[in-house]
Amino acid sequence: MRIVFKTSYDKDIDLHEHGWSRAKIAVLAAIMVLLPFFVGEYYLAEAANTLIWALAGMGLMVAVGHTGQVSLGHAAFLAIGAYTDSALMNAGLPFLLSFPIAGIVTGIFGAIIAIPAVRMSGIYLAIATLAVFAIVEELVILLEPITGGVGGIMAPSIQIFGISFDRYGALDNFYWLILAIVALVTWGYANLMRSPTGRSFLAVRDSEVSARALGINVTRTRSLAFGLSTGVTGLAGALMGHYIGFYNYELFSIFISINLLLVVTIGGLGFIQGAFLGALLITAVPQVIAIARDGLNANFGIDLGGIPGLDTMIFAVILILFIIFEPTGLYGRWLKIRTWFEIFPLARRDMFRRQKSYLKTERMK
Amino acid sequence: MSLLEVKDLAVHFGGVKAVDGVSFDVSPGEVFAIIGPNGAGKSTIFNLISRIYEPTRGTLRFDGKDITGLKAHDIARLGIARTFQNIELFDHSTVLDNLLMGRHTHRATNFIQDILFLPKVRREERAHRLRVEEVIEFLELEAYRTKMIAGLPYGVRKVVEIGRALAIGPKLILLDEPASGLSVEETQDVAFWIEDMRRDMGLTVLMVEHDMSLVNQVSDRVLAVANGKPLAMGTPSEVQADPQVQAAYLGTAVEDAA
Amino acid sequence: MELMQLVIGGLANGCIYGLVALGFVLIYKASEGVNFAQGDMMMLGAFIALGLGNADELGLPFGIAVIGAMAIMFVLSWGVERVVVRQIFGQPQFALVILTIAMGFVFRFVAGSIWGYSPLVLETPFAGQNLRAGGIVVGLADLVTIGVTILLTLGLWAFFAFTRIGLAAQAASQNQMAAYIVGVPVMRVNSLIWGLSGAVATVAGVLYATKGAIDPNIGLLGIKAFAAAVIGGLGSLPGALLGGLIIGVVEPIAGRYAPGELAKMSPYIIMLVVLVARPGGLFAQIQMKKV
Amino acid sequence: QTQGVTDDEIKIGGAHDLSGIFAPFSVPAVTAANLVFDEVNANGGIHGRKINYIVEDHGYQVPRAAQAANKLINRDQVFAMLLNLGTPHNLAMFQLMEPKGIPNISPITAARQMVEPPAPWKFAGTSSYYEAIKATAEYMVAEEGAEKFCLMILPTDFGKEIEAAVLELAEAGEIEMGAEISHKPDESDFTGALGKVAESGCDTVGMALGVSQQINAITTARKLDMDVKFMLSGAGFHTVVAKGLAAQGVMEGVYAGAGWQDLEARAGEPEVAEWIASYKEATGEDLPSTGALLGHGGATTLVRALEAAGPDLTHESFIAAMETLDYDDVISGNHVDYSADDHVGADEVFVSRIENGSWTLVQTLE
Amino acid sequence: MSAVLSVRNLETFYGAIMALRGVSIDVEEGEIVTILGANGAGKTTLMKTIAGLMDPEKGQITFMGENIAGLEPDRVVRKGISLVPEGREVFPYLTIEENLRLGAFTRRGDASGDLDLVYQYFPILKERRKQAAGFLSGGQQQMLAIGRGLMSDPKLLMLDEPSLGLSPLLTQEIFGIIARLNADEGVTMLLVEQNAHIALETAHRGYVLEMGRIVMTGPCDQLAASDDIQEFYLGRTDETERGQKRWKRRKTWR
Ligand SMILES: Nc1ncnc2c1ncn2[C@@H]1O[C@H](COP(=O)(O)OP(=O)(O)OP(=O)(O)O)[C@@H](O)[C@H]1O
Ligand SMILES: Nc1ncnc2c1ncn2[C@@H]1O[C@H](COP(=O)(O)OP(=O)(O)OP(=O)(O)O)[C@@H](O)[C@H]1O
Ligand SMILES: [Mg+2]
Ligand SMILES: [Mg+2]
Repeated sequence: MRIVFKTSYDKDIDLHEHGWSRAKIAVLAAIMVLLPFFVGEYYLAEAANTLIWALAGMGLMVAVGHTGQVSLGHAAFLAIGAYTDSALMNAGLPFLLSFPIAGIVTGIFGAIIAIPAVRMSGIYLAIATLAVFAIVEELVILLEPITGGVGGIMAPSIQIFGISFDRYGALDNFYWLILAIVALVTWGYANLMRSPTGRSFLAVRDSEVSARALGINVTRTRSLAFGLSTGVTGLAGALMGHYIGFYNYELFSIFISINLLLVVTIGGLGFIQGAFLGALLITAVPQVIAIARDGLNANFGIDLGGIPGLDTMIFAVILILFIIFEPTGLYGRWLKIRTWFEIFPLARRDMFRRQKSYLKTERMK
Repeated sequence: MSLLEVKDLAVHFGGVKAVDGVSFDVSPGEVFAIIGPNGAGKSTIFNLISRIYEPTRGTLRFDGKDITGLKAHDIARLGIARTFQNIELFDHSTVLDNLLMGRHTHRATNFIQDILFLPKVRREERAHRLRVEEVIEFLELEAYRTKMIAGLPYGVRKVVEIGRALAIGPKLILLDEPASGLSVEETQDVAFWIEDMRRDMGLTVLMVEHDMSLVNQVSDRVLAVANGKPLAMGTPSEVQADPQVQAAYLGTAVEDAA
Repeated sequence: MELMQLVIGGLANGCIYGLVALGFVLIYKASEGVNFAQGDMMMLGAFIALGLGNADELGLPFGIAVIGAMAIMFVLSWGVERVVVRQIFGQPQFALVILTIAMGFVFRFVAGSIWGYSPLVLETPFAGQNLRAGGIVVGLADLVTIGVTILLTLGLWAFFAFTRIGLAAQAASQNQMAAYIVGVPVMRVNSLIWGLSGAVATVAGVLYATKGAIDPNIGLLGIKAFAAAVIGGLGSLPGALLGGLIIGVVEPIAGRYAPGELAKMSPYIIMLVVLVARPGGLFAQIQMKKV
Repeated sequence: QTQGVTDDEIKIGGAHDLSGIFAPFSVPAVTAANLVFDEVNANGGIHGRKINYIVEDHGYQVPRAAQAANKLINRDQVFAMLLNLGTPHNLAMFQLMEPKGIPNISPITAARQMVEPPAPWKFAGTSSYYEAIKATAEYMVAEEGAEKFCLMILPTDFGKEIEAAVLELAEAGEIEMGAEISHKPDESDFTGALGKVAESGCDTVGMALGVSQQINAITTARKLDMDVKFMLSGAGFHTVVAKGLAAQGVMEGVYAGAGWQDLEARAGEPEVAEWIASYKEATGEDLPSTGALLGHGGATTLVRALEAAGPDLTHESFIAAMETLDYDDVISGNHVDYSADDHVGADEVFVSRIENGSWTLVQTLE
Repeated sequence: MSAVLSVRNLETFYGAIMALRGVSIDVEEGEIVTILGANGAGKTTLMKTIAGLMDPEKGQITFMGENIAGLEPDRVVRKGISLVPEGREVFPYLTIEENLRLGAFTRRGDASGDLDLVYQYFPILKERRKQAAGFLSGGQQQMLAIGRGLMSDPKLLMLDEPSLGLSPLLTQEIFGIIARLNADEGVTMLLVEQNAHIALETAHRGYVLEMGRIVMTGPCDQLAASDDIQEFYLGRTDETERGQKRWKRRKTWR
């Protein structure tokens, strides 16, 4: 059992409560940085992919997890980020400029959309964003000179100061680039959540009336949150474009929006860590299933490859079992496991048994 | 000069005249109580002052300024804080965070500074914490500092809500039934807190309350309303002596309760 | 005249959206949850009807096949609630969203495994039968669709407005705990509503199948139907139908008169406009919280 | 040693849509391909090597296709890819295939990018939609007196290919262009679009919609008594289109152009009958669908090329062997021949028309 | 007399938090029993556990000789227990009349007589019967919750802070109704109330619950006479100035 003595307010304000958790992050970061030296191309590319999804997940998390704005349209913002970045690079801008600009453009677009949408909540907002998605999809097809229309475009190769960061030419560098971006965004996100802005997001999520009574401008806060959310998603979109290399509007389908929603909810709504765990789940589990299926075939001669859709079905069943087992998400489960170990000898076996719980209408905020 | 001036305030919801021509003034440093039967329009008056409802007619002036045209989120900045009858806390945050959210009007950093967590943000955070700790100490909430609201008993939540309003650092605080659901002992604490707010913090208090012993104990003046209309105004004892008030509101309990 | 033709076709199509939307509303009204597998339940219902009715399958008469499919889907959906959905009772609504998205995959797999992934045509007695009146052609299937939709909407509306269980279901959606303490068996009511929505989905699926072929992915229609339900005001049955009809009618009219891509965008533009103007949908129930 | 080749095994990969909207193509294709491989493996494999076909499902999502390619190429180290579905999906996967020269055999997309710009490792099974439609449209001009074309298409690769073909004819002055209408995959009412068609006075509609949408649209046109002909691509050259509402006869006179022939008319041929029987045994389906034809064709090509490449199997020897292939595919009813400067297997285009609820071949164009 | 409700060694948890630590109480036929306790003592938890809204970890709950621990809440209602919950849990989008009719959900016969009775108790509810309950004032919602509880014609009525937010006049009326129902119709009651004065006046017997444990029990007049009760629940009238209350007296049962 660990007891933390807090001797100054800084202890609460700091990102890490104690040296131990700081050390854990440092070890994790070191492993991530050194990864290219240990694993082959397959795993490295998957790691890069997972990081991109985590980035997009963090984007959506700001909206869904922290301000309670459900979006079914985040694929549209991925698209805007990707196309803006590519267009700017094709226009001659270096990645170091085009990338942040892509994020800002997407963010501003999102923030503007959020203003008329401010009075919507929950499902209504989700459908409004779905409509935005459908419209953006058409626009992408229409803006053929920039987007390549239906045919699609090739993502330009990334060069920074003459060094190649190309996904297919220099995977190591590309991976490190993504890692650095993700680390930076994570740090900024964590900062946000320990500052007044982050608190105002939570306030708007839990009770709009109270937030107003405390002087929080709900419209502005929600619009800011949505703008930040879409901005980060736009960054992820730009990276996804570079990662895939060639894409058209079909890359950014409604399924991507749904997958992102899975990332944040399965990961754990309202936790930054949740975005990472969720991304890991959505990218790694299907691969694990596929590898396990190959293994069955190779070792036992059980060939399941011939059953169409089985992989997807198994993935769906895992999701179902998971959500039944832990409706609060992966991170919630992790917290419980951690608590159990922290208070180890004192833990009761059924300490985390769910007490019956009941829902009330959420139509009134 | 009065701090809050309410003139001929009215609001109608469809056929229901929830508030119908109420006027009163609250002087600085005063504890002013509104009493009245259930559904008399007391909470609605609060909602009008905090600009959640649009008045059908009438004006509201605070500190000499007309606030009738302001938005709900502008009210806190002027120095008006409130609590809610049904408790409206941020359920998925800790007590500490709830109180810190009360400091929103005092924030001096923008979101970019927040994201970068510049030293200024840290300085500001420390200052907010200091203020909030004072509130925590005042309301004796130390034991609950890092507890989630969702798991707290009713009485504690009521107190946290008062704390959140105090964290705003207001001039005027509106308390909607601060003692409902509290035991006698806890009600006593509330009485002391109101006294201290007025005496030590220089606050003006506008309160809706059904517990007449608390009203008697702390308030300078009382307004009784019924059916959205004013019934009587004066010192607690004057108002309680009013036969209309007795009939509509107090019943025969006046003697036992006091 | 042409406009009339467009409107009638649109109404029939909108009725199908409306029917799927009814399923969403049913479950929403009983639990405020959104069943993202509703479209897939429609698909499954259509396939079961096909399995019972088509000549090269069981070959039962059409009416019996449809009723049988409704019954099977009722039991199936009811069972799904009992076995799966119930496990997350009282958990945040998001859990249901994820759960039903995943269930959709399973339903598609089941249908694909049984009936294959290639499109199949459901044999119906109305196929190719058209009625003509004053230059307007109306498919018999369209008429049946409109009629059935009106009947079902009325029936379900009456169920919620006048029956004890209907009222109890609404109560349960607004406050599960309070519903329990007045003695509403909330979970059992939920199962029943799920069963009903399975049966309604079957009707929608059968009527949808009259328009073309079905394959395990037709459930995608559910997304648009869901949007229709939402712009109608998710808690309202007539609203769902109206939402469906709006989308249904806008589509062909925009397809006819709006230029190019605008035609494709128009249902979504209408959705946005409706939601901006009425953030709780057309038949919004009270939104503001009384404090 | 070339990747994916051991003494007793050849690993082949494929990224398909086994659970998404294009499952109607991928699923039968994979089934048919596996039937071919099962038979080959049962007979001892090719030069002693068994074929291990590793099948991935991308559900028509590009990111999952990229993941599948990463797994197949970098982890499983497959020798070649077979029957990959989807244009953007294929193009995304090309990025990994190109540096390693992984052969891409008979992808299920008839986009021209599958062989253009030319590369040694790119092989297409049949002619592109573009060529098929162009030939079909020319046929319709010549034989059916088609003068004015309208288009009803999805904004996908096959929609665009059809558009390009028809537009090219229009530019050449052979036909006139009417309304061009773009649709969404979830549309289910075409009255409005058909109104546009009627207004612009087209006599022929080139159509590239989902299978069920096509049935729906054509039925609606018949209901409205519109006198127009419909021309579909290979994606619409599907048994269900002919059979579906056969009883009502509404589908009569619908044309389709594709790089293979419909099976039904040839079901009597012994080899075809045998295949249909074995397919039925495996799947329970009476008539293999379009996807099955493509899958069977692609797998056969692969097997033949592997045989021709000899025991010393490398990418070079394989590609060289591919370029020598020249045979009649009895099942698809087409002639397959590759060469160094022709990486399209079957170059013919078969124009078929629905008659009495069956596709009937009306012309074969080279 | 026989115990209608008897609770033995009840333990209830919220996840890791133990809210009830072995509570045993008895409620006899025809009696009004009140439970006093400070904030967070576990009164609401006890009520909810009896009603089946929460699962006890250990212990028995016997109602009319039947064990009802762990039963689904709707079954408990059918057995004749009705709960008026803390904090006015009404159905906000349903009309007042619908709310009340739902109160009689488990009853077979005609409940319109009781509906009239509730309207007679709370005329304002009748006036507003076609309005959505969500817009009622706090006190009006409380009336509605109580009215709904009465509609089920229970054998045992559990009231969790019924006077919450009610005007003094209505508080008296409510307790008048409680006493009358008990006397005339023999309804057994379990009552949690912060207004200890009126609770002790109305009830026959009382328990004191602290930190999830029963620390004191007895007939109400005896309880009312106890120093601790006077100090903590009745509020001695002589100590109203803060100066005199800088220190707190410790409860002797701790
Ligand atoms: N938003 C609203 N829509 C409709 N009616 C409303 C609304 N807000 C308040 N009312 C009505 O106005 C009247 C006054 O309500 P209010 O909440 O102000 O009463 P109150 O005096 O605070 O009563 P209580 O002591 O019970 O809290 C009530 O009859 C209520 O139904
Ligand atoms: N949802 C919850 N999660 C965790 N702990 C809870 C939860 N609800 C209540 N508790 C804890 O259980 C204990 C008992 O709470 P309960 O609500 O039963 O008290 P009470 O006696 O009814 O108090 P009050 O007088 O405020 O209504 C409290 O200490 C509280 O902190
Ligand atoms: Mg009030
Ligand atoms: Mg309580």
